[in-house]
Amino acid sequence: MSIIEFKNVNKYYGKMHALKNINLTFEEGEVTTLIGPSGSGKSTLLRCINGLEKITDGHLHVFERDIADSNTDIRLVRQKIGMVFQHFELYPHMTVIQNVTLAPMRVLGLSEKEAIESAERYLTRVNMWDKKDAYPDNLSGGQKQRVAIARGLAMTPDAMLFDEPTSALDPETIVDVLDVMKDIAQKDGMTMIVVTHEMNFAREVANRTIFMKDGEIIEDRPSEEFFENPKDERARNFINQVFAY
Amino acid sequence: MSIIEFKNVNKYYGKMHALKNINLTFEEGEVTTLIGPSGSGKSTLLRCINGLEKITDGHLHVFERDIADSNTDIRLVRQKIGMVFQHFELYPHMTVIQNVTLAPMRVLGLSEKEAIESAERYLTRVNMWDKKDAYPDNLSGGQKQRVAIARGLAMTPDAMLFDEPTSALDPETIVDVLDVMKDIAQKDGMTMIVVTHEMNFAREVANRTIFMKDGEIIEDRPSEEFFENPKDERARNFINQVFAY
Amino acid sequence: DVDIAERIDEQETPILNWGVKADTNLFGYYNIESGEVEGFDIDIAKALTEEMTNGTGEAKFVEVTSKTRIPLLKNGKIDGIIATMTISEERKKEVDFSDVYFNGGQSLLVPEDSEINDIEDLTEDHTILAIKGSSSTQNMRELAPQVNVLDLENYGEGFVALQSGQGDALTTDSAILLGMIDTNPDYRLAGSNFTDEPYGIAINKGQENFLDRLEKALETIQGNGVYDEIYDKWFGEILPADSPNTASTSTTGAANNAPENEGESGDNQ
Amino acid sequence: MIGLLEQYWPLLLEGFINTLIVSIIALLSSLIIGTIMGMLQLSANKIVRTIVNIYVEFFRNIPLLITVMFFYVVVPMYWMNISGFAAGIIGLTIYTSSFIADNIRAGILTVPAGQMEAALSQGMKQIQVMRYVILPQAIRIVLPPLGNQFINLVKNSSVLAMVTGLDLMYYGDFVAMETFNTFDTYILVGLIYLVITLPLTFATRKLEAKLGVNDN
Amino acid sequence: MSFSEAYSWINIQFLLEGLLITVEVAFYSIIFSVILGFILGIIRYFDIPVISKITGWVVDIIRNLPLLLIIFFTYFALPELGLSLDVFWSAVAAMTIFEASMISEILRGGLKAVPKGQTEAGLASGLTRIEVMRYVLLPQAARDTLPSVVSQLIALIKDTSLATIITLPELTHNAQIIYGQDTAYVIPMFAALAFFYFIICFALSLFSKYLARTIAFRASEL
Ligand SMILES: Nc1ncnc2c1ncn2[C@@H]1O[C@H](COP(=O)(O)OP(=O)(O)OP(=O)(O)O)[C@@H](O)[C@H]1O
Ligand SMILES: Nc1ncnc2c1ncn2[C@@H]1O[C@H](COP(=O)(O)OP(=O)(O)OP(=O)(O)O)[C@@H](O)[C@H]1O
Ligand SMILES: NC(=O)CC[C@H](N)C(=O)O
Ligand SMILES: [Mg+2]
Ligand SMILES: [Mg+2]
Repeated sequence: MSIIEFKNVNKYYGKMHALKNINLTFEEGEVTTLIGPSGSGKSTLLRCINGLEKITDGHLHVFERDIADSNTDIRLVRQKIGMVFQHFELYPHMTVIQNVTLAPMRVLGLSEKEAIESAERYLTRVNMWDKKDAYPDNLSGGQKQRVAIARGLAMTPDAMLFDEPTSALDPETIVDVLDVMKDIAQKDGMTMIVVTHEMNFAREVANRTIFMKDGEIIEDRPSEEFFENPKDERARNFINQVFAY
Repeated sequence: MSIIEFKNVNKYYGKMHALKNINLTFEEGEVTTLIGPSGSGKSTLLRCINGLEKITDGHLHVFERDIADSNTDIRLVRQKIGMVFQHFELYPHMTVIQNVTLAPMRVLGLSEKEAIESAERYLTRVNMWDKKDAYPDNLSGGQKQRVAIARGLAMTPDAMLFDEPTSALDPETIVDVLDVMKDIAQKDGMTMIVVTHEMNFAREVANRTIFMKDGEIIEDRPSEEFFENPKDERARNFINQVFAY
Repeated sequence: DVDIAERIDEQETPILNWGVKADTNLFGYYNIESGEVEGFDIDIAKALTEEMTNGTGEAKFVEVTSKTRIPLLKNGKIDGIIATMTISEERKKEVDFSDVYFNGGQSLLVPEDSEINDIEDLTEDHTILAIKGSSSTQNMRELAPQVNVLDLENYGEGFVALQSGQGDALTTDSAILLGMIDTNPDYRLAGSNFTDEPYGIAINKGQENFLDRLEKALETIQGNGVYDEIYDKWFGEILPADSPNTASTSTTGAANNAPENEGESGDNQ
Repeated sequence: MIGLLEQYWPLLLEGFINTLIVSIIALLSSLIIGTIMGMLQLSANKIVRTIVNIYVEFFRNIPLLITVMFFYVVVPMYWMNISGFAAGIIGLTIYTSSFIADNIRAGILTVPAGQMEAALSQGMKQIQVMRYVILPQAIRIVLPPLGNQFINLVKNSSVLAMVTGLDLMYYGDFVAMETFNTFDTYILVGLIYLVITLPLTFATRKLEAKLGVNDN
Repeated sequence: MSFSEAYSWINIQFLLEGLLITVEVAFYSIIFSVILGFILGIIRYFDIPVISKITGWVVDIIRNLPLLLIIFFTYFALPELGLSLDVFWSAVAAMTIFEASMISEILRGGLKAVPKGQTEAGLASGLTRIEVMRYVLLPQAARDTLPSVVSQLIALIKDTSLATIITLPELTHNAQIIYGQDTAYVIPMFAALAFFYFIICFALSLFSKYLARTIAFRASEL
C-alpha cells in the first residue's frame, strides 16, 4: 500500500514545464533522497505532495486522498506530513517552545499542557530543550533547523519532507542536523523524502535515491547501487562534479 | 622577503578580542588556506591585510608598508591586493564589463580601450567573456564569482585574498570557481590567501594551511602534513566534523 | 427635515443653534478670557432666542466663517446664521432671510499712511484682501475689476495678511473694519461706503413657521427697546447716531423699508 | 458638475496649472536640498551632522501649515515680502526636503557594506566609491519612497489655499463660494487632484514591484 | 516683541485648551485609524474576490486626495449622507478615513514583506489561512511596520492642524485667534505652535526610532 502515488503528474508554472509526466510511488518507512541540479524540479515535486503547489494534470494520491480534488481537505493531509525547509522558517516572533506548540494546539487541539509535554519530548530528541525559551534569532543555523525538525515531529506525522535542510548551514553544524535526521530515519522508521546535496547522507542513510533533471526522473534506484554506478550519463556527470574536490 | 608580515597584531571589536597576538608572514607565490570554525577570526585577519579593518595594536607590514601608520596611503596597498568576497559584491547596476573596467580606469588611469582589452583577457580567462554585457542579476552564483575574480585580476595585483569564495554557491557551480582559482595559483604563481571550507581544495591546491580558533593561530603547516595528521586536538575535531559525511 | 418651530415647542429647554462669527470684533468675537463669543450678533441671537422661546430657551453658538456658514446651515448643523450676513438675491436662492437687522456698507481698510483714499484710487497695481465667501469679495471684483483680489479664510487671517503687506487694503463692511481699527489704531477707512449691506438672519428654506416666529421676535425686540440697548452697547461710541453712514436708523427704519429696498440698494453684490 | 466645469474651467485650469507648477518647483528644489542633506547626515564631521539633523528633525515634526503660514505671515511682517504662492513653495520645499533627506540617507545605508568594501579594496577613493558605486544603487532603492514623497507633495500643496496661493484648492473654494454648490465643487476638485496623483501612485507601485523583483 | 504679554496666563491657557483638543482628536483618530487600517490592509492582502478589489480602489482614491479636501468634505458632505457629526467628530472622521487608508497600505506592504516561506510553513503544519494570518503573519507585519505606522501617526498629529479650516478649536486655530486679535503676538504664537507640535512629534519620532532600532537589533542577532 503506497502512501504517496504520482500518476502522470505534470506541473507548469505558466509556460515553464517544471514536472514532466511524473510516475512515482513512495512506501511506508522508506527513506528517499531526491538529488539533481538546480531548477530540476526537486522542490516542486516535494511541494506538490502537501499541496503547497497545485499539480496541473495527472493524479496524485497521498494517504489515499486525491490531492487535486477540491473536495479533499488538504489540511488533513498536511497534518500527516511534516515539512522542513531550507531556510528553517521558524516563526521569528515566537520562542522555540511557542514555535513547536502552535500547530499542535491549533490544529490537533491539544491543551497547552499536552502540547508542551510533547514539545519537550521532541525538543529533547533534537537536543534543543534547554533553548526552549530562546527566540530563533538567537540560535545558530543548525540549532534553528533542529527546532524546525522538532516542530515537524510534534505533529506526529506519518511522513516527513525535507527541502535542502542543510544547505543554508555552516559546515560544522551540518553534521548535527544530519545526525538528527539519521536518528529519526533509523530509530523511528519514519518515511522521509529528502532533497539534499549531501551525497554522503544520501549514500549512507537513504534506501533509495532519485535523480531528477529538467523536470524528469532520470534514475530511481537503491542508493548503494546508484552511487556505485549511476547508469545515466547526466547523473554520472552530476555526481562527478559534486565530488570533484 | 615576506610580502605580508604580522607582528604581535591584536584586533578588538569593542570588547571582543578577535585576533590575539598574531605573528605571521606570507611569502611571494605562496598559496595559503585559512580554515577554522565560524567566528574564529579568519575574515578579520584577511581584512586587516588590505586595511578594511584597522588593527588595534602590533605591526602589520604589507609590501613593506606599515598598514597602521596613518601616513601610509592605504590605496596604494589595496591596488596591489585583489580581494574576492563570499557574496561576490559585483556592482549590480553595472554590466560585467563595466564591473571589470571601473577600477582600472578610475584607479590605474587606463583609457577605456586599454581597460576593455585587459578585461577581455581576464574575462576570457574565467570563461565569462561571452557574458560581458550581462548584468550580475542575470548570472548564476558561480558565474558571478568568476566575474569577481576577473575584476580582481584586472587590477594586476601581486596577491589575492579570497573570503569564502564558494560558500554561497550551488554545489555544481563550486567546481568552476575552484578550477579558476587553481588555474591562477598554478599557472600564474599568484600569491593567494584563501579562507575556505573546501577541505579538498585546501589539501590539493594550497601549499600551506593555517587553522584558527578563537582569534588564535592553532596550526600553521604545509597542507599535506596538516591534513594527514593535524596535531592539535581542536583542529582534528574540526576536520572530523567537516568530513563526517 | 424637522420643523424647527415644532422642535422648539416640544423641547423643555429648547436649544437654538446659531452660526456666528468669532473673528469679527463688535459682531462676533471670541473673548479669550471668558471663553465666550461676544458681540452685537451674539446679543441679538440671545435676545431672539429668549423672545422666540418665551424665556425658556437657550442659544448655542457654532463658529462659522463666511465660507462655511451656508453649507453648515444647509446640512443642518445650525438652525440659523447671525453672522454679518448680507441679504442678497443670490443667497436668497439658497436660504431664507429675516428682515434687515443692521445696515452695513462696504469699505476699505488701509494703513494710516496709505495713498488709497477711496475705491476710485484702486488701480491694477493694487492687491485687495478679502474673505472667502463674503459678498465683499464679489463686490470688489465687480466694482473694481482692475484690481487683484486675494481671498483669505477668515478676518483674523485677513487682517494679519494686511499687516504683513500681502495686500494694499482689506475690504469688507465698514462696521467690521471699524472693529479692527478699534484694536489697531494705525489703520483707517479709505473713503465712505460704496455698497449697502443690509444684514439679515438666514435660515433654511422650508422653515416657514420658524421664519415667521423669527420675524415676529425681531419685530418685538426692535419695538421694545431691547434692540436699541444692544445697538448702543456695541456701536454707541463707534457709530454715533448722527454719523453719516450710521446704521442706527435701522432701529425702526431698516425693518420697515429694507424688504422693499433690497432689490435696488441692498443688493449690490 | 459638468455645468460647473463648463462655466468655471478657466479658473480651475489655472488652479490645476499652478498646483502643477508649485509641485514641480518644490519637488526639484527639495530633491536637491534633500539629497545634499541626506549625504551630509552621514558626514564624518559631527558639527555638520548635528546642524543638518536639527534642520531635518525640526521641519519634519512641525505641521506644514505652520511652516507655510510662517513664510506667509511672519516673514513679510518683519523681514521681506513673500507672496502666498512663494511662501507655499518655500514651505513645501523645506518640509519635503527634510523627508527626502531621510530617504536618501536610508537609501545609502541600505547599499550593502560589502559594496563599499569591494570598491575600497580596489583602491578607489571615498568620493569615487560614492559617485560610481553607492549613489547609483541608492537612487534605485530610493526611487519608490521619492515617488511617495512627490505624491504627498502634490496633496500637501493644497495648503496654499489657506494663504492665497492660487492653487487648485484655492480656486475650488472660490467656485464653491460663488455657486454655493460645495458638494459638487469639491468632488470635482478631488477628481482633478486624482488626475495628478493616481498615475503617480500607479507608477510608483510599478517601480516598487520592478525593483523588488530585481532584489531577489 | 511682547513675549511676556503674549504668554499671559490667559493666552497660555487658551493654547493649552487648543492643545487638548489637538491631542483628543489625535487620540481618537489614532485608535480608529489603526483598527480600520489593519482591517482594510488585511482585506486587501487576502485578495478576496470583488471585496478586496473594491476596497483597494476606495483606499487608493482616498490616499490620493488632499486631506484638506477630505476634512472639508467630511464636515459638509457626511450630513448629506445622513451622518451629522459635530466639528470634533467630523475632524476625527476625516482623519480616520484618510490615515486608515495610509496605514492599510503600510500594513499590506508589511504583510507582503513577510517571507513566503512563513505562510508555507504555517500551511504545511495544517493551520488555516486565517490562523496563519492571525498567528504567523500579522504579528510579524505589525512588528516590522511599527516604525512606519508610528511615522504615519506623527503625520496624523501634524495634520490635525488642517482642521482649523472647519473651525475646530484645536491648537493652530486658537493660536490664530490670539494673533488675529493682536498681531504683535504673531511671532510668539508661531514659536508656541512650533514648540508644542515639535515636542509631541519629536518625542514620538524618537520612540519610533527606538522601536526600529530594537527590531533591527533583534533581527541582526543571527
Ligand atoms: N513559483 C514559481 N513560479 C515560476 N517558476 C517557478 C516557480 N517555482 C519554481 N519555478 C521554476 O520551476 C523549475 C523547477 O524549480 P524547483 O524549485 O522545483 O527546482 P529545484 O530542483 O528545487 O532547484 P533548486 O536546487 O535550485 O532548489 C525551475 O526552472 C524554477 O525556475
Ligand atoms: N564589525 C564587527 N563588529 C563586532 N564584532 C565583529 C565584527 N566583525 C566580526 N566580529 C566578531 O569577531 C569575531 C571574528 O569574526 P570573523 O568574521 O573574523 O570570523 P570568521 O572566522 O570569518 O567567521 P565566519 O566563518 O563565520 O565568517 C567573531 O566573534 C565576530 O562576531
Ligand atoms: N464676511 C462677512 O460676513 C461680511 C461681509 C458681508 N456682509 C457678507 O455677508 O458677506
Ligand atoms: Mg529547491
Ligand atoms: Mg568570515
